Amino acid sequence: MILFEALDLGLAALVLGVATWTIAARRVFGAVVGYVAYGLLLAIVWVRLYAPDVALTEAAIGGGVTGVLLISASTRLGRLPAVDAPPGAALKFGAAVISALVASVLAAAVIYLPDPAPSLAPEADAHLSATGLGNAVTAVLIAYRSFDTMLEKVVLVLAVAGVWSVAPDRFWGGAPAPLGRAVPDAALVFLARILAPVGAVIGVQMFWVGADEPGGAFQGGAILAAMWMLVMMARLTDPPRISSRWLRLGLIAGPAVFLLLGLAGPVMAGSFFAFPEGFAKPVILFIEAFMVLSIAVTLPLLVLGPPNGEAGR
Amino acid sequence: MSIVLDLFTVVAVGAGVFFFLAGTVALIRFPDSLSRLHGLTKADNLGLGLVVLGLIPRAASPLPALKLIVLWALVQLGSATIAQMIGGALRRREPIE
Amino acid sequence: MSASTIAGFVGAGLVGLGLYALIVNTEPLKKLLAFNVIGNGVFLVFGIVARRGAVGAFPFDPVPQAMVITGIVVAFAASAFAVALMLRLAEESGSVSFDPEGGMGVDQGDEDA
Amino acid sequence: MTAADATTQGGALLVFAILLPAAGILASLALGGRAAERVALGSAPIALVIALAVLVEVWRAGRPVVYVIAGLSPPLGIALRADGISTVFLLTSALIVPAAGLFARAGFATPPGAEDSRKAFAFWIMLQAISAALAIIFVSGDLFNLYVALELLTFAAVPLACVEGRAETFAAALRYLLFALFGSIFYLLGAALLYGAFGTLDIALLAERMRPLPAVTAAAALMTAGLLAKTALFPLHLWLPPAHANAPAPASAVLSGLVVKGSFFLTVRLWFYVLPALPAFGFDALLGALGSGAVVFGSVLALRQPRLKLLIAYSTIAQIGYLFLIFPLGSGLHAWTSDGWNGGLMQVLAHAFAKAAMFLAAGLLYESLGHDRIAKFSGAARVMPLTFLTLGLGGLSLMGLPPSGGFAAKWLLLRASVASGQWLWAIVVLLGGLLAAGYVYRILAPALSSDPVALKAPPRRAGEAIALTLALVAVALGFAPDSFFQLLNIGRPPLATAGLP
Repeated sequence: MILFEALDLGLAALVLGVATWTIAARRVFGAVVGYVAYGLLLAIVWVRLYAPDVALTEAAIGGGVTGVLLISASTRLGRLPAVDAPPGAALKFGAAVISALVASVLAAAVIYLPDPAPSLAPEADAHLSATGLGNAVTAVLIAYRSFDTMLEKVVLVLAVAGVWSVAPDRFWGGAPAPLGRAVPDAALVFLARILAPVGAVIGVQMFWVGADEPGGAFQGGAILAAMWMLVMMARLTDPPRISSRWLRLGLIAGPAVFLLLGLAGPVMAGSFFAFPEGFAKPVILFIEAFMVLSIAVTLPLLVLGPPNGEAGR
Repeated sequence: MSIVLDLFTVVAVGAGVFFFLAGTVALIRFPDSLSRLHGLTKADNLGLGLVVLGLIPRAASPLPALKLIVLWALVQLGSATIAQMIGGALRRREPIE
Repeated sequence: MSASTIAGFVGAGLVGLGLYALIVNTEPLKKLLAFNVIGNGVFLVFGIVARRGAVGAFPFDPVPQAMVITGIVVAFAASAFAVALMLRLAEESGSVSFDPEGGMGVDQGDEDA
Repeated sequence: MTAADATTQGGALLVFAILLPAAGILASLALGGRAAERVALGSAPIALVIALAVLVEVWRAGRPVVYVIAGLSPPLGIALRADGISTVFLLTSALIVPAAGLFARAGFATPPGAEDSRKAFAFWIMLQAISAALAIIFVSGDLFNLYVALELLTFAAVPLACVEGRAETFAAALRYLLFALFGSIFYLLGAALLYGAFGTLDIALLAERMRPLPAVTAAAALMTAGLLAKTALFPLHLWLPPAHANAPAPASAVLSGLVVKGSFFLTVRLWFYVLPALPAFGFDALLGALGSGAVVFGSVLALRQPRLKLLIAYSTIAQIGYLFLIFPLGSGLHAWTSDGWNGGLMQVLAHAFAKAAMFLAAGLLYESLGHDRIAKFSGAARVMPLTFLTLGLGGLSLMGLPPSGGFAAKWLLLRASVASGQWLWAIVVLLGGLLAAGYVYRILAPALSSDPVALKAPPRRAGEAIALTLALVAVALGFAPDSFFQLLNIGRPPLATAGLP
């Protein structure tokens, strides 16, 4: 136990240390690289908190996909001059006081949370058999709080629309700029050829086992997304035109299927977003399959950014 | 039998951790990027191989053991590619994308 | 100290660090990093709440964990939109400033802000 | 409160109110800009009918309408609840969004021959997303579900602020986005603490289980700070003027009239519905003081703006300030409490209509004159009488002169502050009215001169009619009957006491 405690303390110090380094780093690129490493460390913290589903999500999305997004942004923004004046000592002092205050109030609030803690774990488990699932986290996402998840998928596709909406008018309908350089590294091309099919299998498998074990639509979709981005980085394929009908259908498939089956709830099971008794699991997996597709399409589109006319040059 | 296996795990994982440590020392202490890369990749690959080897006897059934081996192969593939790319970038003296 | 108490300090520390960086940094991408660090701290608080909800055979309360998964995905979408805005702003103006009245060379009127 | 956990008659309407615009977003995304316009405008009458039906249902039942999603009661599931204020706000949104949409048809149509264009795609999708987000905010009973709605609102509002695609709109949008993200993440942090303390995020259950704990005080402070940043309450208002003033007129109308009210609505939900049993340590007075600061600061800056849209944007900061007087004046179990409550909510409604009308009028002026510099308005009122009538009627409500919704609101707030002996708020209300008179006079006075004016284009009659209608609604609110205020009080917690010792 002492060993675990020491490990937890060391991990905590490491996470806070890397976070501080990220924030203090002078160059943006360095800060971003620090942030990616920090995302992986956080995934370990999640494992220690008995949250394997979150750990997978954090590693794939928080560390991985966000990392690609921020690194490509920093290489494109890094050379621009900063125009805003650096903050004065008074502002820095004020910010330090406020931040320290917020952190200590928060730490105190967490430590003095009531004991024994309230929990929905037994209740979530009691309803688990009705869903046919074995993973309670997946059950919360897709069944108990399905309304949240459906709306959150709408938020995601709306974010894509938001990203596209900042495009210059003349490039509307075209493709976003390719990821990576014009002549990719031969090693990267090799990696993409080998890894992409393997990764695709792993992504689908992660969604499939997510019904009963750690994993699920988000994590599986994120891995598929990463594979698509890898293939684009190796220039084996280029970003799609945003006017493509197929692309748009793939984008909305997840939330649309979710919404329609939610609307069919009263017919199937007597209430919106309810699943038919004894037949819940196939319906859930059907919805999740479309969600995997939509997540795999959405995440790379968010990284690619708006169409900018560089494609085909 | 189980004591032998336990001992094997302890030795193999311990050796693996040692090589990881060595790789990290190389990353921090070596003078230029190429030798850092060299030290890191060599030592870490060996370290990971030893850790995976040590963990295989702990697997309850063949499937998790197989997963460990697949994991090892994937990491090898990834690190080899990245090392190659970093090396290429260093030779071109370009900032790494 | 249990893992969740330690994680509580980490979460609080990350929120504090991120808040400081959000106020003090002028570079937009660093502000975005700061926002993400705050977000990680917030998610950790959810994680601690989930872990504290361990009852009997259940090692965690799944409800807050599911909320974190939703939160991580939304935070990523927010980052992506912010990056798209920054890149477009840089293209249009040659610099990235938070001050809509300054440094743009566009006649905005002489308002006070 | 357990009775609130069962689906009531008409509960399904709440699901439809949310899913209609949500489905609209998805369909528009798949089909492109031209279809998006049709979907947005075509679904608006349906949304209006749903909002009216919810209102009738709540009025008839005399208590909140509830829908338990998937039949799974909170705490494990999510319940939607519409009370009096939900219905009135839902109806307000169902009126102002289509008004802005109809006004925008001229500027955001897809060019002939094309199926899709950037501006049309962005505008019509974001407009529907604002409807969806506000519908959730007004009827959801779950704090995490409301977080998702807040993010939906952010992702809809920020692109609207920069839909013109100029550098300064991107800068304004970026600042807006960062404030909004800061706001949501602090809101979420508070929600995490509340879940940790009580094991639920359902508003009714939280109110039942509420007791003073360190985590609750921290959560209240964090969530309030986050929501204030999103509502642009002084001193967290910095993002609002550039974002609202640089957006196209119909977008500004929705952003200023409705979007900032979404986070204000949640602040009210938090303090009056979730936390009424929490000793507030002067939180209500602090919010009132910040609101007062906003009234004075916003009005003074509005007086100094050279451009009409900026003036209107700063006036929004001032008028938001009044809303926060609801916390000191609308809480407790006093004879004056209901005056404060009714006044604060009436101010939300009056400002929503008046401000939307004024931003649309400013847009018309910009179209016809080619600028919105107040100093060069000389004589414009003679050639665009309806537009200036709109500005005048909207201004009437901002000043709080009878007859107008603004007058009703400020009169009620004034009465509450006098009855409660909290004179400071009364002074603020009066001073704010005086300053508002000053900036409205600044707009109208030069325009009424008889100087000759050259118009670039004659004003759009349809646009003028829409703006004027909204201004007339703001005026008509001043004649709201007693039953209207009874409606506002349906489902209001018996102990709406943000400051009870």
